[in-house]
Amino acid sequence: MTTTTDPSASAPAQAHDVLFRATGVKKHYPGVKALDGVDLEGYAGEVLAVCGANGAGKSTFAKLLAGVQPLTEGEIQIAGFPHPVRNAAEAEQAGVLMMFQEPLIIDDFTVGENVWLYKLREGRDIRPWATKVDANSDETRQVLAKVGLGGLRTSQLARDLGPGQRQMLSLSRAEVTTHKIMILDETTASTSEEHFNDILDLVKREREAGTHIMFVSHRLNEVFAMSDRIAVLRNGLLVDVLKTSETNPDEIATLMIGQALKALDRPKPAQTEGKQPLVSVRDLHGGTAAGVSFDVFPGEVVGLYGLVGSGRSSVGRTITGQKKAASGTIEIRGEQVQLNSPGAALEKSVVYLTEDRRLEGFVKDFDNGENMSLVVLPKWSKGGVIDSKKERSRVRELISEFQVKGGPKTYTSSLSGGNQQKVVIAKWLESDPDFVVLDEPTKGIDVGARANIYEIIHSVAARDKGVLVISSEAEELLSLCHRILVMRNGQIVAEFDPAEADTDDLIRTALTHQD
Amino acid sequence: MTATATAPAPAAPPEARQGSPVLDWLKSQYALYILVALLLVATITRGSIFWGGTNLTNLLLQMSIIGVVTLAELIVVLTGGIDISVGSALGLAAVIAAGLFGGPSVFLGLVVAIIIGGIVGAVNGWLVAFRGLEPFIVTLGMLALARGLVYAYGNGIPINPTAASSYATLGQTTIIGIPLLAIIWLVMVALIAFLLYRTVWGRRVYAIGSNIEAARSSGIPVKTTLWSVYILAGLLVGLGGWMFLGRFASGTSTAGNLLELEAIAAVVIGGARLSGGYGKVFGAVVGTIIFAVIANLLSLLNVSTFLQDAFRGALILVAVTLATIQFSRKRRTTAPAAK
Amino acid sequence: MTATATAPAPAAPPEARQGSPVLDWLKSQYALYILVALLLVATITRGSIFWGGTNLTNLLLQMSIIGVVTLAELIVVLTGGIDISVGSALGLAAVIAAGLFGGPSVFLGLVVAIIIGGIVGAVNGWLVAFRGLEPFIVTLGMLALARGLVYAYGNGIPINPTAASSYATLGQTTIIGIPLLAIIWLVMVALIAFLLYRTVWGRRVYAIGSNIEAARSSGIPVKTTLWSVYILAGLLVGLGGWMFLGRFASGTSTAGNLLELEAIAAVVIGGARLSGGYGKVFGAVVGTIIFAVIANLLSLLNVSTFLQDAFRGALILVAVTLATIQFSRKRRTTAPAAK
Amino acid sequence: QIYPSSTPAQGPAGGVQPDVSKVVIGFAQQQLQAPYFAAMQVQSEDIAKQKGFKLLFQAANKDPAIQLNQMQAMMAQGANVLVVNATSVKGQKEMMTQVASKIPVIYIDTGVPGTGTTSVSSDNLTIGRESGKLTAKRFLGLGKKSIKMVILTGPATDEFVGPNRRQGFLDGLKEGGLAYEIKGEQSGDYAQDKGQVAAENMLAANPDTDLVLGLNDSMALGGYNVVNGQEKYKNVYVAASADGQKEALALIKSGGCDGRYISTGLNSPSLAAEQALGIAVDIATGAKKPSDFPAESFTKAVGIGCDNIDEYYDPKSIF
Ligand SMILES: Nc1ncnc2c1ncn2[C@@H]1O[C@H](COP(=O)(O)OP(=O)(O)OP(=O)(O)O)[C@@H](O)[C@H]1O
Ligand SMILES: Nc1ncnc2c1ncn2[C@@H]1O[C@H](COP(=O)(O)OP(=O)(O)OP(=O)(O)O)[C@@H](O)[C@H]1O
Ligand SMILES: O[C@@H]1[C@H](O)[C@H](O)CO[C@H]1O
Ligand SMILES: [Mg+2]
Ligand SMILES: [Mg+2]
Repeated sequence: MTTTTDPSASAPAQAHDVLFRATGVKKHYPGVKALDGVDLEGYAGEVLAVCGANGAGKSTFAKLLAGVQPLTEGEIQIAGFPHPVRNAAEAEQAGVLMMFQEPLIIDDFTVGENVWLYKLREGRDIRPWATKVDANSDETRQVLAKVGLGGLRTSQLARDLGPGQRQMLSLSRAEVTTHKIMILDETTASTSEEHFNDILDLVKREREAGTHIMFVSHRLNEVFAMSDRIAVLRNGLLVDVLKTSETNPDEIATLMIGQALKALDRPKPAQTEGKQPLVSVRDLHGGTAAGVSFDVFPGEVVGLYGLVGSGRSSVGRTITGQKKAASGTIEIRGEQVQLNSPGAALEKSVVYLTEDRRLEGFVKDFDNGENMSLVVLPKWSKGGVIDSKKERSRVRELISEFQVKGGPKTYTSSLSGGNQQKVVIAKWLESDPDFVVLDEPTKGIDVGARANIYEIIHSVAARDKGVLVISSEAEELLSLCHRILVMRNGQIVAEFDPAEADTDDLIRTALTHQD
Repeated sequence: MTATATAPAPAAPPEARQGSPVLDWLKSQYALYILVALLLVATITRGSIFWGGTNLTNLLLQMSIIGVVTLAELIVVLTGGIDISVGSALGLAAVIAAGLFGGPSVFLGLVVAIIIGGIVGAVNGWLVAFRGLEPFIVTLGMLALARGLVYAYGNGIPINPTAASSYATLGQTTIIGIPLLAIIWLVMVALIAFLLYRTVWGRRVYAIGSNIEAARSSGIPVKTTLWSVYILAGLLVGLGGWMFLGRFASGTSTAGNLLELEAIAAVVIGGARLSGGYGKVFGAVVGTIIFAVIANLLSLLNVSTFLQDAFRGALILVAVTLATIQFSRKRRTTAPAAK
Repeated sequence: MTATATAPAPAAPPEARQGSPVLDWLKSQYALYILVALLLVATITRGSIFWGGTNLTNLLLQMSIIGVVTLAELIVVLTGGIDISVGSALGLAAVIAAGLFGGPSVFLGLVVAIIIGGIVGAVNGWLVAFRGLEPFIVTLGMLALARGLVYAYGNGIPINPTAASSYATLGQTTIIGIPLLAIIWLVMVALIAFLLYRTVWGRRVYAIGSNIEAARSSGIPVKTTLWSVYILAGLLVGLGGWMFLGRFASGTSTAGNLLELEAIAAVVIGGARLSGGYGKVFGAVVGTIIFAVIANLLSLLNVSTFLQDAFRGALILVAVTLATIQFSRKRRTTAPAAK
Repeated sequence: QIYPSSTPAQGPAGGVQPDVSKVVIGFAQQQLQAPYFAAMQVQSEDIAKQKGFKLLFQAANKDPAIQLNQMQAMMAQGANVLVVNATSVKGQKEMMTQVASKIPVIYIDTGVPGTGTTSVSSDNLTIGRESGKLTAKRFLGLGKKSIKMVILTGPATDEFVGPNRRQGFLDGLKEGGLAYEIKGEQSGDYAQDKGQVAAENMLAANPDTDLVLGLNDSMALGGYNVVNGQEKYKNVYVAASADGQKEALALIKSGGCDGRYISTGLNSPSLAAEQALGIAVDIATGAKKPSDFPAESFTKAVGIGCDNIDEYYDPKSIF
């Protein structure tokens, strides 16, 4: 809290002071009513969770509040600011700090410079000719440590960070700005359990200081662990606002998707006896993976659990040709393979669904149809010429199968985060792979659609294919997998049968002796 | 978390599309407006001459070579690259096609020109795709190299092929009133449009230009596709060199000089994005026509040589500014406000 | 998920870094290697002449004007833009500074040149920043417009300022053996380096070039910053125009012709990324020197004019290819494997 | 101060050379973009080989800045005398004063008045006039007393050469008794392809044109391509003010006195190169002093038409 841009910010906010008031807020994109008349208030010293299915308008509302998008109708007043904010600079002056679902990171800046990004904002005290702040100071390092990034060098390029680290890096800005309202849009979606604790700490401190925290998440357990009130959005409308203490996850889920959810059964054990392994990995090195061996059998869904940086993605990328292995062997159906590129892997029907949707997930200038067909296009063509009729009809089927909120001609980049993820999953599963690695597949996906995707994953396995699911949510793996491997420091340290393990087992194993 | 919806998935919302597609399309065609405005100016100032058969034939001829080169530039720009060697490469193809074995036949010339263009493209493409070099610097080197070879090949003196008169005839041939060279251009337009819009290759070109990481991790053969793009561009440029011979019946050492600027300009004014991933064949064609009409019109109006460049420049600035006024006014309400 | 691990958050993975920062830096300076190799060749082939005082003075003079223009290009390229009007704008600044009121004084000329450059930059920048137009097409229009105005201003005939001899003196002045023009260049290098590396403005420039959406959403004043970049570039180009007068004592109508290509090339070979967000002043300086040394060397070696272009082109291609062999071999093992 | 003096050098740089084989001559050509210039280089290299001196040859892409760099590099390499085809008549005054203070400068084709030792060029006004007279004669012979014409000019940067050729040609028409009306004037950049496009446009705008004039043969040849074989342009003729380029002479010869390509003016790159290099060698070897030469001398100036074509047409010449 180093700057004070607004006099009222220095006066301690009283609990239950209204910090923002949205009245009749509408946001229409061409052809889409993202928000269609929302009235909502936020109070000082509370955590307001915003829930809703993918595409319900949560991120849109947050962006309006933060001034990065103009409203179509209605207004948002922020306490102490004389008029409704019109842009990001004004929102900053009014004291709004937003953590975007796709974090605002300048790739060509160092980690330290990204912490201090707000220092480049326009404002009375920041003249263009002023010298820039020292981004490698001790203060910077302390701030990074607070968000669990103490191990990063301040002078390292942000380009090299993974999705989880990017989220936490953007969160570090909360430590160096003055704000009255802090918005966390799925900040936890690509982070794992241990980072959640950092976030919890931060939120606690902020809350005690009188900040209003808006928390958007599809992880209902986090919502219940953190929030005071829950606002539920559905199709751009505010359905209800409930006190957290007076409701339960089932009720919220029902409000979100318009129907009740029923508990998902644990998967039936896979029939693997007597079968040849589909994939055998032996003593694999590459990236942070340091000597990994395991098998995946046909019909099996195997989970890979571990902390961020434990080497799961390295394993996933290396066995699917996304990265080259430094050493070790990979066999597919008993045949040793050298997968030197994603293309070579694809020829062997081995694919990898990235955890980095922003960078590798989809093509930003493509519409949903084009993105979904990117991998399978050769199959939908004759002599290199695309069979457009086939493409069109199949894409339409995929869109409804994966419950994507948007048409075949909608640009994927204009979808909500969760819907983008569905498009990416559809793209890969449509290629009908023999072996698929899904890295954080349900990141940002709402509870309803999540169940649907689990079903799809099982139907893939049921066709005698192999699935490896990498996830930071222990509970997800427990409910989805036949077998769970736990990684630590680049090695597989344990194997669990989900029927006989719980989340604590997994977390404890992942944490022990981590250095 | 461990829950499953009992009811079928909620229906997807109606397809998010704004109004009629034709209207949409029209709204974004600002190059087309520039062209229409130019044609209006032409009609008002020099209508009878401009629309006369002779001038239209001239115009078509003036467009066809640069038109083919612009197509080459377009496919490179779509990948996020740039090719500033197109002009020199065209010159090289023309000069060698005119000079090799004495340039005895138009057909042999075609083969030679296309091969030369293809080689230039293959070298450019190899360096860009397999050595990971910046397209700008690679094609800058090629620009100088190819032009230098043109000078060296004929010591700077034009090379007249033995078949000069056949070339001249070729350049003057018309089919139902349309010059053969223009027909070649239009066939190439159709071919490139087909490749870009209807084939797997075309889709890959766009994917690479838009997001090379995503393309790579989706299993697209990025390097070979990139290479093929530069080779195809080279082949088109080689064809352009041959067309140059057809039109001017002589391989001059300045053949194709500065064509790269015009080609890039046509591609960009046609709406393509220089960073790749976005651009249409139709736009490139409109861009080609725009610059040809500007040059033609300034000539027809007999604007003084001293003022031609100033007029051309002012025209470009005014045109692009006006054409986007509507566009940006609209944008101002929807795009994030920024200072 | 419902788990709240009791242990403290584990440290992030160990720092994945290779070696010392100095070594790292050296590894990425491939422009520097090209330069060193060139200097070696120069020393071996024409050492005594090349390193002679006269030639070094000449070299410095040859670099200083393009050096200043390259700085202008650099800041534009850093934003992800491009300015192909720098050469024409330099010509315009030179010609008007020479001609206005008869060009009575060197100092007045400086003011005029800088104002002209600033105006050109302001127009370019306004169209790019506030009207959202493609920098390429805007500056292409400006290229033609400014050059056209140069022609129109003097009907294509060079304009000799009344103070021609003072300009000539200025261009010849040396301070402790270093030409004044070169000192001006070096001062500008220091100034731009200071602005880019030490000020908030500089960081904003990089932020915009790297990720304009993030910059905008972070509250960075994108439009005014962009505008200021083009204006500053214009001022530098104007200064370059005045230096041109100092060097040639005449506002020729070809002043600055094709300088844009050289400036972009210097910026790119110096390691800047044309899509913005990455590039160093040091690199741009090395790039400037590389192209000046190549031209000087080819002259000193008296390479046949017919072959000069071919040599220059081949040299560029070979240099960038060789310089990246190490680089890409390394990359191949760490970068994503691709076909 | 790099060039302390502004008086022209009175002897060869590096002193008088005892022998032609020790002589180094720098030839700073303005550009190579037209065949005329390229031919001059080839000629010069032949002459250097014959006479045995060393020739440094560079071309400047019509850019004074590049030309200065090249001249400096030549001096650094020990050139005794420079032969310069200037890139800008007016724009290089100070620059050439400086250079000429260190080394004798012989201009060829284009000079910078008031600087250097001497200048060897064709008299553009006269060759234009002679060609104009031949063209006038032809039209009068066709029974026309007045014509409509379009002109293909050089680029906007053409300071003296083109305007003189233009003026000379028009004077020649008048002297020859032919009235004319100029319907259009567009730049063909002295190049054949650009000339062809400009001619196309002007003829489309003025279909009743009688004559396409090119200020050099390259452009006129482009104009010829437009009218040749086109029924609608069967009454359009072509002429040039200058050069006597081989291809143009071939057309004059083959068409005879009814040909479409009427005339041109002699502007021989070899004559100029021979004369200029001769002077340069004389100065370098001390056979003559810079002060022995007049400020300007002209090469032979004639018009070439169907009557005297055989004197000038040589199918084996390079230009
Ligand atoms: N730039 C845009 N252009 C067009 N439509 C958009 C744009 N941004 C968002 N939308 C649409 O607005 C709707 C709401 O999107 P929003 O991102 O607010 O959803 P969300 O609730 O955050 O979903 P998620 O849980 O998937 O993140 C979606 O239908 C989306 O497609
Ligand atoms: N085979 C490989 N060779 C070289 N680098 C690799 C390889 N595989 C992965 N990497 C790189 O290793 C780094 C670490 O990967 P990342 O943090 O995504 O996953 P991880 O360490 O496996 O952790 P997590 O368990 O959180 O997925 C990344 O920069 C990645 O690009
Ligand atoms: O004298 C030369 C030749 O005529 C050439 O063809 C064009 O430029 C002129 O300067
Ligand atoms: Mg969202
Ligand atoms: Mg990971």
